[in-house]
Amino acid sequence: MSGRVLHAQLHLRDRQLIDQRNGRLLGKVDDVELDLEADPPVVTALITGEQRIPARLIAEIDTAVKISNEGLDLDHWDDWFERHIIDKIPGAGDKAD
Amino acid sequence: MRLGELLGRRVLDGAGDDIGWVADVRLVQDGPVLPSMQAAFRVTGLIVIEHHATHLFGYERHVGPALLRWLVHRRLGDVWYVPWEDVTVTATTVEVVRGRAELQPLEENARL
Amino acid sequence: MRAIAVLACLLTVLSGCGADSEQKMLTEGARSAREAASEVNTVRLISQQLLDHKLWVPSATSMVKDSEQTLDKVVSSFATRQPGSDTVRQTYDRYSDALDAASDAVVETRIALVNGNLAKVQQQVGELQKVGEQLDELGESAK
Amino acid sequence: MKKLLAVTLGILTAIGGFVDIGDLVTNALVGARFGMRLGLVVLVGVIGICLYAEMCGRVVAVAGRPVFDLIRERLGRRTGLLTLIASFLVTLLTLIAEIGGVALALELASGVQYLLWVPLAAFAVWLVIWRVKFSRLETVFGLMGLLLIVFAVALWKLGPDWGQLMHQATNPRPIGHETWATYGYYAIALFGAAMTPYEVFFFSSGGVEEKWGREDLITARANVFVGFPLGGLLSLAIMGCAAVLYLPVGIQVDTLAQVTLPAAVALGKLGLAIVLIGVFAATFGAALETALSCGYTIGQYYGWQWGKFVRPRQASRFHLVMIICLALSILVLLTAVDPVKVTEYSVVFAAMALPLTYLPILIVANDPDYMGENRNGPVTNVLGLVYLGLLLVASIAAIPLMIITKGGQ
Repeated sequence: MSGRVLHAQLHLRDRQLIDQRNGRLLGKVDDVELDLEADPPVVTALITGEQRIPARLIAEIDTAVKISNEGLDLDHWDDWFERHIIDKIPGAGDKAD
Repeated sequence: MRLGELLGRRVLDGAGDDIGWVADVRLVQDGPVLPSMQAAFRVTGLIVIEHHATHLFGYERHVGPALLRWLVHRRLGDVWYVPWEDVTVTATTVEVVRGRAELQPLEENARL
Repeated sequence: MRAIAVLACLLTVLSGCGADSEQKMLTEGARSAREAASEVNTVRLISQQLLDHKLWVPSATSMVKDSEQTLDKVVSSFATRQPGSDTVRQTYDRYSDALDAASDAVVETRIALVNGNLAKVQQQVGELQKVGEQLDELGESAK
Repeated sequence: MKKLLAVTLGILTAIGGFVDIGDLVTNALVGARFGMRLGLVVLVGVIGICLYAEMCGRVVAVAGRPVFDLIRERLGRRTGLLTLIASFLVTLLTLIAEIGGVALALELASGVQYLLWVPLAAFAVWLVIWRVKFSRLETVFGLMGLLLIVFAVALWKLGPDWGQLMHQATNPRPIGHETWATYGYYAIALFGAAMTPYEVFFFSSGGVEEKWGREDLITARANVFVGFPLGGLLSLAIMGCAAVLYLPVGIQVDTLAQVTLPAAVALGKLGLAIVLIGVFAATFGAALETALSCGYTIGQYYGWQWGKFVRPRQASRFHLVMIICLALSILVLLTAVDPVKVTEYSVVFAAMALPLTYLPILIVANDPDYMGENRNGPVTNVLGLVYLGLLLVASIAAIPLMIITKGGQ
C-alpha cells in the first residue's frame, strides 16, 4: 500500500486553513465531507462555517491545511468589519494590500 | 455524509451486539487523481473504541508520556482498526461483519 | 426543605444580625485592631520618609489617603457590631475607642500633609507611634 | 546587542506573569504576612512556566502554530470553547486590572485621581497596539519593566538579616494569626500567577509575530531561560522588601502605594521615581500583553486572520476584539471597582483554564507528526506530567480555598 496515511478527525478537523498563495488565515476546518457511496469512498470537501471547500482545492496538509482560495468567499466577515469599522479609523493600512 | 455524523456512532457486530463507538476515520492519499494533480483521500477504515469518548488526542498512535497514554487508554478501553471492506454504514449505526473477538487491535496496525 | 430554610434563617440571625458574644467581640475587635495598626504604622512610615526627604508631598498625601480609606472601612465595619450585654459592651468600647483614636491620628496627619505643616507632621509621628503600639497590644489579645 | 534584544519577548511575557498589578500587590502582601515562607512557590512556578513556555517556543519554531491553535485542535470545538471562555475571561479581567494599574501608577506620580487617568491609559494602550511594531513594543516595555530590578537593590540596601530570610524560605508554613487555609490560598495565587494562561498565549503568538523558524530554536530557549527567571527574581525581591520592612511591624499590604514605599525607604526619591516608572512600564506592558492575548485567543480559536504582522485592516476582527475589550475595561473601571481586587476574581476562571491550557501543549510537544526529532524527551515529559498534576490540584483547590478564607482574609 502506498500514499500518505491520515486520520480525518486527528489531522483535518479543527485545523487552521491557510491561503496557499499569500499565507492568509482563512478559518478552521469545522467538518469533513465524505462520499461513502463512491468507489472507492473518498473525501469530497472540507467544511468551514457555511462554506464548502471542494477536495480539489486542498493543496497541502501539514500542521495546517493549505488551500487555493479560488471561487470561495472565506473573507466575507473580515471584509465586512474592515469596510464598516476598521477602515474608518485612521492608520488602518493602505487599501492597496 | 459529514465526518461529524459518523464520529460517535455505535458500532455493532454481525449479530447486532454492541462493540463500541466510531472514533476516527482513516484515510490514505491514493484515491483517484483530482484536477489539482493530487490523489484524493480514500477512506480505508474506521478506528473503533470500546468506551465512548470524543477525543483520542492522537494517543491511539502510542506517542507521548507513558502515564498520559495509559490514562487515555484506560478510559477508551480497547482500540481497534476495522478495514472499510468489513464495514456497513446504516441509517444510525455502523455494522461490522466480524465478531468482537476477531477485530484487529489498532497497535498491530498503528502506521499502516 | 422547610427545615433547611428555618436552619438557614437561624444561622443568619445568629451570625449576622444577632448580638455578639464576648468571645466573638474579642476576636473581631482584635482583628480590626490588627488591621487598623497596619494602616497607622503605614502612615507613620510614610510621614517619617517625608520628613527624611525620601518622598514627594503629593505621593505621600496620596499614599496616606489610601490608608485613611482602608482604615475608614475597618472602623465603620466594627462599628456595626452589637454588644449583647454590659460586659461585652465594655470590650466593644475598648476596641472602639482605640479605633477612633487611630482614625483621628491618621486624619490629622493627612490634614497636616495637605497644609504642608511639617512641624505638625513631626508631632503626628509620635502620636501615630503611640496609637500604633496600643493597637498592636489590643490586636494580640485574641486570635 | 541584537542578540540581547532578541530576548525581550521573554522578558515582557514574564513581566506580565510575575509583576503585573495583581502580582505586585500579592507579592508584597505575601511578604508582609508570611515573610519569605512562600518564596519556594515562586521558584516552583518559575520552573513550571519555563518548562511549558519552552515547549510552546519549540512548537512555534518547528511547526509554526501558536497555543490556541493547538487547544482547539486537540480538545475539539466544544472543550476548546470552554477553555476559550475561561481563559478569555481571566485575560479580560487581568486587562481591566492592568489599565487600572497604569492609572494608579500615574496617580502615585502625579497626585491626580486615578479614575481620570483610566480612559487615557486605555487609549494609549490601544494606540500602541494599533500603530507600534511588535518588535518595538516588546523591546521598549520589556526593557523599561526591568527597572523594577530596583526592588532587588532596595532589598540589599535595607540591609536585611539574610540568614533569617533564608530561614523563612526554608520553613514553608504559616505563622502567627495565619492558617494553613490562607497559606494555601496564597500559594495557589502565586503559582497560578506564575503560570497564568495568557503568558503562553502571548509568548507563542509573539513567536509567530517574530516569524520564528527552526533556526530560531535557540532564540526561543534563550527567551524562556532569561525572561522567566528574571520575572521570578523581581517577584522575590518585592516579597523580600515587604518581609523586611512590613512583617516586623505588622503592616498588611493592600495598596500599590505600600508596594512602592520600600524603594523610597531604601533609596529615597530617586528609588521611588525609578519604581514608579518601572511599575508604569510593567503594568502598561502587561496591559499590552493581555489586550493582545484577548485578540489572539479568539482569533486563533476561530481561525481568523490575527496578528500585528499584517496591517490592522487585514486583521479587522482581531483588532475589533481588542477595541471592544479596551472599551469594556474603561466602563468597568469607571464603576470605581478596586483594580487590585479584580485580579483576585480572575483566580476562579484561571482554575478552569489552567489544566485545559497546558494539556494540549504537552500532547503536541510529543507528537512526531508535528515535532519530528524535536519532540519532548523523557525528562521533560516526567516534569511536564508532574506540573500538570500540580495545576490540576491547584485548579481543584482554588475555589474552595477562596470561599473558606474569604479571599485570603
